[in-house]
Amino acid sequence: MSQDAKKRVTDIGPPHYEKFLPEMVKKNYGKWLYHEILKPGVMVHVAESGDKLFTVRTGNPRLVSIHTIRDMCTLADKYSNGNLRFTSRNNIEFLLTDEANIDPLIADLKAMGFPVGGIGNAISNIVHTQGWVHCHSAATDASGIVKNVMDALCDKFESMSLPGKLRIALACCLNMCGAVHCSDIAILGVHRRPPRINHGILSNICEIPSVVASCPTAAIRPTTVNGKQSVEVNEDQCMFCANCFTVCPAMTLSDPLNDGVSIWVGGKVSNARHEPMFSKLAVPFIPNNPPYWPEVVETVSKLVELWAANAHKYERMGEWIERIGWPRFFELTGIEFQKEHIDDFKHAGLSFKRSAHLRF
Amino acid sequence: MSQDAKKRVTDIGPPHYEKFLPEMVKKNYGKWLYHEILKPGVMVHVAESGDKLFTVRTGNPRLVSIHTIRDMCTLADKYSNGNLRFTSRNNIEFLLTDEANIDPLIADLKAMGFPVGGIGNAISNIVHTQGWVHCHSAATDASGIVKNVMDALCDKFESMSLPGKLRIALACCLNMCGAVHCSDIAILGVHRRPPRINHGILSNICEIPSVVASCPTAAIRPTTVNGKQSVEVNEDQCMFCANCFTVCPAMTLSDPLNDGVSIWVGGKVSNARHEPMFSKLAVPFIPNNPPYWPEVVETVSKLVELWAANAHKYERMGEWIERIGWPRFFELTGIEFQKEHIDDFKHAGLSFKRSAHLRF
Amino acid sequence: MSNTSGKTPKLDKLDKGPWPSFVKEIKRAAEKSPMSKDLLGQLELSYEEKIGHWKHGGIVGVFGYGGGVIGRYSDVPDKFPNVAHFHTMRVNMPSAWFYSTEALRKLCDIWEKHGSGLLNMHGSTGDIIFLGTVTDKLEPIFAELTEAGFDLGGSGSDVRTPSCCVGPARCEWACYDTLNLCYDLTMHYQDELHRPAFPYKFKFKCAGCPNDCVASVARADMSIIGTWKDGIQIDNGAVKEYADKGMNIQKDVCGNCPAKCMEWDGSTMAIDNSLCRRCMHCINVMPKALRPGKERGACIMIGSKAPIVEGALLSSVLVPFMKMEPPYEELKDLVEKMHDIWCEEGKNRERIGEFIQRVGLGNFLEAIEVEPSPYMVEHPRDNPYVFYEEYFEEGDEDEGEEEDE
Amino acid sequence: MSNTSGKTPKLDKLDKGPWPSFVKEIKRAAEKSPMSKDLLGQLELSYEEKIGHWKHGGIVGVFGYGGGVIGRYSDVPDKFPNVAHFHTMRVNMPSAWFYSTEALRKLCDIWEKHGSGLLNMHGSTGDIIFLGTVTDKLEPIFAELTEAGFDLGGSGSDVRTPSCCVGPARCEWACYDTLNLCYDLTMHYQDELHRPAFPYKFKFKCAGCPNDCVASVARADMSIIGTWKDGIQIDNGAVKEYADKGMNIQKDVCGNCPAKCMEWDGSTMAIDNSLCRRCMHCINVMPKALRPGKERGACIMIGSKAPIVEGALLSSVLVPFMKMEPPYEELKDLVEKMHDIWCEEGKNRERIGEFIQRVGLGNFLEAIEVEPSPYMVEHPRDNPYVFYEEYFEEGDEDEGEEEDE
Ligand code: SRM
Ligand code: SRM
Ligand code: SRM
Ligand code: SRM
Ligand code: SF4
Ligand code: SF4
Ligand code: SF4
Ligand code: SF4
Ligand code: SF4
Ligand code: SF4
Ligand code: SF4
Ligand code: SF4
Repeated sequence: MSQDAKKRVTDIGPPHYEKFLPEMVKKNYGKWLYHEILKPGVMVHVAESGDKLFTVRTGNPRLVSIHTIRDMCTLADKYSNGNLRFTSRNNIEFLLTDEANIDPLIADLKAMGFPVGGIGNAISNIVHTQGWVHCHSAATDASGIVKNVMDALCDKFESMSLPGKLRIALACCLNMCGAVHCSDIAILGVHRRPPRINHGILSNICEIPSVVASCPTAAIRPTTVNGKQSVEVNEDQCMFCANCFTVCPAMTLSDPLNDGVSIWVGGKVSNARHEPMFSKLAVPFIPNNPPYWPEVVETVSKLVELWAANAHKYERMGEWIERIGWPRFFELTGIEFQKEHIDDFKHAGLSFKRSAHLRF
Repeated sequence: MSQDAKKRVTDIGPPHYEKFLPEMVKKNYGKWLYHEILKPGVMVHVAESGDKLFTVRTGNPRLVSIHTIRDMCTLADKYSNGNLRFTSRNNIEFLLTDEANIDPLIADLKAMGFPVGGIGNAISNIVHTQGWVHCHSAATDASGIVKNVMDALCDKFESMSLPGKLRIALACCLNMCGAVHCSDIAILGVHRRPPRINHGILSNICEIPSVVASCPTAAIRPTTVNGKQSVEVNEDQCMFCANCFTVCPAMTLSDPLNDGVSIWVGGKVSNARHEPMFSKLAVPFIPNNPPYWPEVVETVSKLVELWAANAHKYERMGEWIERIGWPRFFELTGIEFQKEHIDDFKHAGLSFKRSAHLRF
Repeated sequence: MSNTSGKTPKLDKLDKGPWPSFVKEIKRAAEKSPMSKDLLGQLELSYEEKIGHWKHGGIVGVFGYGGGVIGRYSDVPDKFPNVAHFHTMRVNMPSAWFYSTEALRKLCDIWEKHGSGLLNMHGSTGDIIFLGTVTDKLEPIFAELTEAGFDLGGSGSDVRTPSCCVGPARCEWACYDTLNLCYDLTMHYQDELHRPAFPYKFKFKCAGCPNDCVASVARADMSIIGTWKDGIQIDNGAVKEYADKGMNIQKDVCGNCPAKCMEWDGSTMAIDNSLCRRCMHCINVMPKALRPGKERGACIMIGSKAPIVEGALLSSVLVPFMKMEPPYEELKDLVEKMHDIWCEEGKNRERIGEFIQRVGLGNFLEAIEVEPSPYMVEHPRDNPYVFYEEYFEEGDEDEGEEEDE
Repeated sequence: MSNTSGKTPKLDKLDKGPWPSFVKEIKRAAEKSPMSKDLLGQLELSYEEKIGHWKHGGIVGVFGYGGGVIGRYSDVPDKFPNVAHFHTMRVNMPSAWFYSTEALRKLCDIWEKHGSGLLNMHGSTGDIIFLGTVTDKLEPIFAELTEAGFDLGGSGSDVRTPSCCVGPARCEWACYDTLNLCYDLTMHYQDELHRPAFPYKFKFKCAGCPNDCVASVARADMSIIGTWKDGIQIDNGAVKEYADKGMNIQKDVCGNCPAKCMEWDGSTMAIDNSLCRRCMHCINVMPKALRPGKERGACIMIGSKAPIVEGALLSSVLVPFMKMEPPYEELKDLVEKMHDIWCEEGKNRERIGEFIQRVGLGNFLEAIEVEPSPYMVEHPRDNPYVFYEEYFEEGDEDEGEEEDE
């Protein structure tokens, strides 16, 4: 045992990245001159040395089996000197030194059912989260919606017909494990029913004071139910943040009748042209409708199409809406503007229209 | 007595404005075509009928004696058919039908010591308040500072050499009876010493619970001093809003050693080009230095000059600063950026620089 | 060290200079008014000591009115007995501050007889401020004022004196009759103006166009700002004239358009009115060539105020476009509903803008029966904390109908 | 109605379509892994019932580490016993997600042996997510991982796995070495990463330029964004080439410049670099002609996070420009001071961005000994509620020296 303990190494951190850099990258590290997009999913980076590195990008469901990873390795061994990388949006990139390998690689990928694209003015992969596959908090499934939406938008991944980049993200609950709060289009799982309380076990498994303190709107009060200490929720004050559930498993928000998603638009992260922006509420609620979630797919597709048809070149979703104004956005999309769209949280007043700049 | 009571009329409201409209105004009411500025302080409005109405605008200290008002009436009788009006910034306007009267009127006004100007790209009158002349809350005098600043800037009232309009306002305390929160340059009287409490009388003249409740930062607590009920203030939590004083005269904020003014910039009200903007803190504190307040005059003059020298045509102070950025503003003005400039009130986080849009 | 000698060396220094001097004015009044003389003395004391010398507040007024007078007492009445009382009266000015010399002289006479002979033309809310009188004189002044056709303005928790820009009286851009609306509202709310019964003050300001020459967006609980719905009227001949006279139309006009919706090809100006923000800039710069459209009315905005104590607010859009014609019933109905809910549920000293933020704009709209509109917001919410108001319960009819809980 | 038959009619529908299918992946893994088979079954149940079937949390981990494993248990273990335990392990990825096929295959082998054979490439924070194993396997997996040169990433209230964009490895715009900094920080904070001791999580993300290809400004407690201080490098010949090839330089480049600081006269491009906001747009559009300047480094921003529970935050500028060279001491000193004060005074579950807003940025700066700078704000305060910290008292030396009270 003491021998075992001695062998046990910790805190070694990840492997040093240099081990995994392609030779051409090592040689031209920090000395790239410019790049050009050659066709959908394919670009070349030219170094000061004149070296050319070709990138082929393919879609990836993110939730993958080791078998598929091994398949990708086989392709990398065949075409890209045993190197590949993943992108910050979970696409896979093959880094080729030989231009002649591009088309055969693409052919192999397509044969395996993997689309090539996502570069330039395209829709890239949807940043998303666990959903019903792994998380206890999920108000919807992540992978399922992503699959349906990407099926519908795949041609826009495989081409470069859009005015600019379009980034979609999905999070399965308000914790927003991803980029939902700053995406061109965001799909957000939401609960709509106040926590149902398991009075029988609450006081055994949760500390009542911390449950009470967890609620940002002070909707939770201590109470006694059937002689047991528990809590009660003032339902009018509940905004479904699920913070109480995070603190106490006896406060369940998940509910098949009332869970679903909301749709958000106009966020961005890059500093290009416009400063980063938060996403804003477009559709307050769409019920969960697996396996196809047709209403979600339809809404997202429509938003993409309207933007594609109306935005100026380079204009991200949020920049486009800022130019035409929200009244026109709601008119064009046919989405009904409702009470839910009006902010009533901490900084609500700053989101009111505080000028007579009106577009009729 | 009952006869007296019968005669007593109430709720008659102000006189109907039509009684006071010049004949030419009545005739062309709502039928003006365009206007032109003829020279500093003089403009003409042309009606559909072809009628021309000439306006001559003169400065006004706002705090005036009936004798001066009567003098103005004499001029109005002489030159403008017995009509005159005041503007929303307390200037006086003579409405002339005869162009030939313009210069004689101006000559008379100047002889009386009244400058003509304030129209077009000029500095207009300073919107201001009571100060030590009448208000119990004042942290500074209003009329005195205004007089000094306008003395220094009078040439910019009497000419049209500026990039755009420049609106200055002054308020003698944080109640801001005026346009201080939305002015190109604002001078604001501030207290800097926490309320000094008259424990001897407090409980006689104030309700302790409402005093405690009046404080937005909860700095006030009930206490007993020398056997009398009173309150105490946690000085670290005081932000000098004087709301406690408004509620309770025994909480004095005025203090000769610590009162003075702060200077604010970049606000506007009109919707022209840029939406309305709040004024932002430029100089956190300048002590009261009557009768000349030289540091205030110097600061304001410098701000005006920098703006005049650097702004594009039509660019208001706030638009100019938005273009060059606040770092450059502080660099150009030589004002030291301090802790006080950083917001720490309710929406503070939204005033942080939340992008990498940097101007070096 | 304190000054009761009649000497005012500090203030004397402000007697000269190019800008007309308030000291000169006080001195002029002081020639006849002992009150103004003592005001000068007390002010000199303030200049010496760097502190004001007025006691806190004091409630005085005319019979039957709750507002219109601000009580003021010296804290050094022994030194300056003539300003022991120094109350102001707020006299409701006529719309857009037009006067005949006759009326002005009448006011001066009243004030010479009963007051300090000093006034503010005008106060920040717009009133004529009669600066300094004693309690006993309030009723006589009021009697003579009403005799002369004038009445008091507001103070305290009431409708405050409404004000308006010069509008159609002398401005080519007025999109509605600001003077008429201002007068109409003032008359309609006489009771509310004179007898404070609200949680706090309520101000109306009427601006004829988005230039907002009465600063309504910053200083009125209800800001009524003229605007138009159709396109800007363009006289291309006149545009050309401006160009010929040397105006750089591309840079000065189009280049400053916040909507970037103007095209100038050197001879014709085209505006995409669906993008135009009605900001007025192009019209301001070329008044002969461009004019607001023909379908005119006003945008109704609510809630602005100074910072005490939750921070300053700007007004925000409530109704993006309303026709503005007498008797202004739509507007008055709206105001009534707003006042009702605010009086019922507003806290003491809570302005309506603060009230709306506390209860939520959505809830407020429901109470006043106005439909939510995207015009009301700069953008929809960016946080996910939606108070969904309904949910299904097990066994609901087909689980297809939502229950209001 | 519930499905334990092995039939998955709903999920089967997502087996096809142009986008690669996660269902196909689960099925592929299920061929060998009973765990993946039960995952499929339980997921089908969720699709039927429209609700997840995982119990709340569960603390499991490897010996000596406080993070890196997320415990997960089925709430229907009777139906799907193979996912009764279904923990994930977060494996720290290499900088910028570069792999050799050898390393990847090694990871697959480990995961085939001990886990479900399913993974996320990658998690939202950047880790390799090993999706689904049982408590007993954690130690063996960890042993084999370290053997292969890998280690766990963060979870819980610790430093989370830092991530970076592809940067100098394959991007011409990298203003510093993102891969190196990311690796360096990860190694430097191994202890903080593996042993949660903070009030809450702390994330680093490193982007090589303001395009921010790792979304650092939105998702990192410390966002390190490359930028430059001097002027943009212009190759006017290349600009001309773009123009000749049909690019509308005026409209597409200058017209979209947020600073309006570019002039193009048809043959030469001039940029007023004192106004340029380093937004990247012009460089993005003309990569052959324009390049970031030569004086390169990074802007250090702090505080972004998702909304729970005070609303989402974007990072804001702390240090507008810092040279970024190993060993990054200036940066590490800064981080240490930040962590010290946050650990001392932060509340439980309070991210550093929330902490700063609670105590005030000014006070926070004092604590970490950084001078206030206008670069830190979009604009100075617009409310008058200044906490002036000092005042004079009577009798102070000449009344000229301020007292700290
Ligand atoms: C590979 C990747 C970095 C990585 O380390 O993995 C990357 C690589 C490049 N980015 Fe990026 N970006 C990558 C994620 C991002 C992100 C982050 C995200 O999407 O979550 C952003 C911020 C998105 C946002 O604002 O919401 C991002 C905003 C940009 C922009 C700014 C676009 C804009 O107009 O707002 C550019 C410039 C451009 O495309 O002209 C850019 C440009 C580029 C260039 C051209 C840089 C270069 O010279 O090599 C690279 C190829 C562009 C392309 O994909 O079209 N990259 N890029 C990421 C690919 C993700 C993917 O698979 O799609
Ligand atoms: C007389 C007055 C209205 C009244 O009922 O009393 C008035 C009258 C005119 N204003 Fe005004 N404005 C008047 C106060 C204002 C205010 C309110 C204030 O200053 O408190 C504003 C908003 C200021 C702000 O944004 O902070 C105001 C913003 C404008 C603007 C927009 C200027 C801008 O670029 O932001 C214009 C357009 C212009 O000047 O080109 C304008 C234009 C005009 C025109 C040209 C309108 C017209 O066609 O007759 C008038 C003469 C302009 C001038 O003075 O240069 N008026 N104008 C006010 C004169 C005040 C004074 O004595 O100086
Ligand atoms: C006389 C006048 C200043 C002037 O010299 O012109 C004035 C004077 C006072 N104002 Fe005011 N306000 C005056 C216009 C304003 C304005 C401007 C406006 O109406 O356009 C504002 C900003 C807009 C607004 O309403 O928010 C204003 C915002 C305040 C406030 C802050 C209210 C708030 O909600 O933030 C207070 C404090 C309070 O109400 O407790 C206040 C309180 C006061 C008091 C009553 C002092 C007090 O603490 O009780 C002042 C009496 C001074 C005196 O001794 O005469 N005064 N006050 C203005 C009224 C004259 C008139 O009727 O024409
Ligand atoms: C696995 C992952 C989602 C994914 O599918 O990729 C994830 C999964 C969870 N996140 Fe997350 N977060 C993940 C990246 C994020 C990100 C994105 C990022 O790091 O760039 C965010 C937004 C950025 C941020 O940090 O704010 C994020 C914001 C949250 C929050 C909200 C934190 C906040 O301060 O607002 C919570 C709630 C909490 O901490 O209590 C949370 C909590 C959780 C928990 C632990 C659920 C919980 O309530 O305790 C989830 C476990 C799911 C599971 O069963 O495996 N997760 N989480 C991501 C980590 C994978 C990885 O290590 O690579
Ligand atoms: S977004 Fe919510 S449900 Fe989805 S993985 Fe994160 S914590 Fe879990
Ligand atoms: S979900 Fe959020 S708002 Fe609702 S009770 Fe729980 S903690 Fe409170
Ligand atoms: S700003 Fe303050 S001190 Fe000045 S008049 Fe108004 S309430 Fe009085
Ligand atoms: S001045 Fe304002 S912050 Fe200070 S004690 Fe009084 S009410 Fe509180
Ligand atoms: S607000 Fe408009 S209508 Fe009224 S005076 Fe000013 S410019 Fe004319
Ligand atoms: S009114 Fe303003 S937004 Fe409309 S066209 Fe003119 S300048 Fe542009
Ligand atoms: S952030 Fe900048 S340096 Fe990094 S990959 Fe994106 S464009 Fe290149
Ligand atoms: S980087 Fe951005 S701000 Fe700077 S010149 Fe280019 S487009 Fe303009």
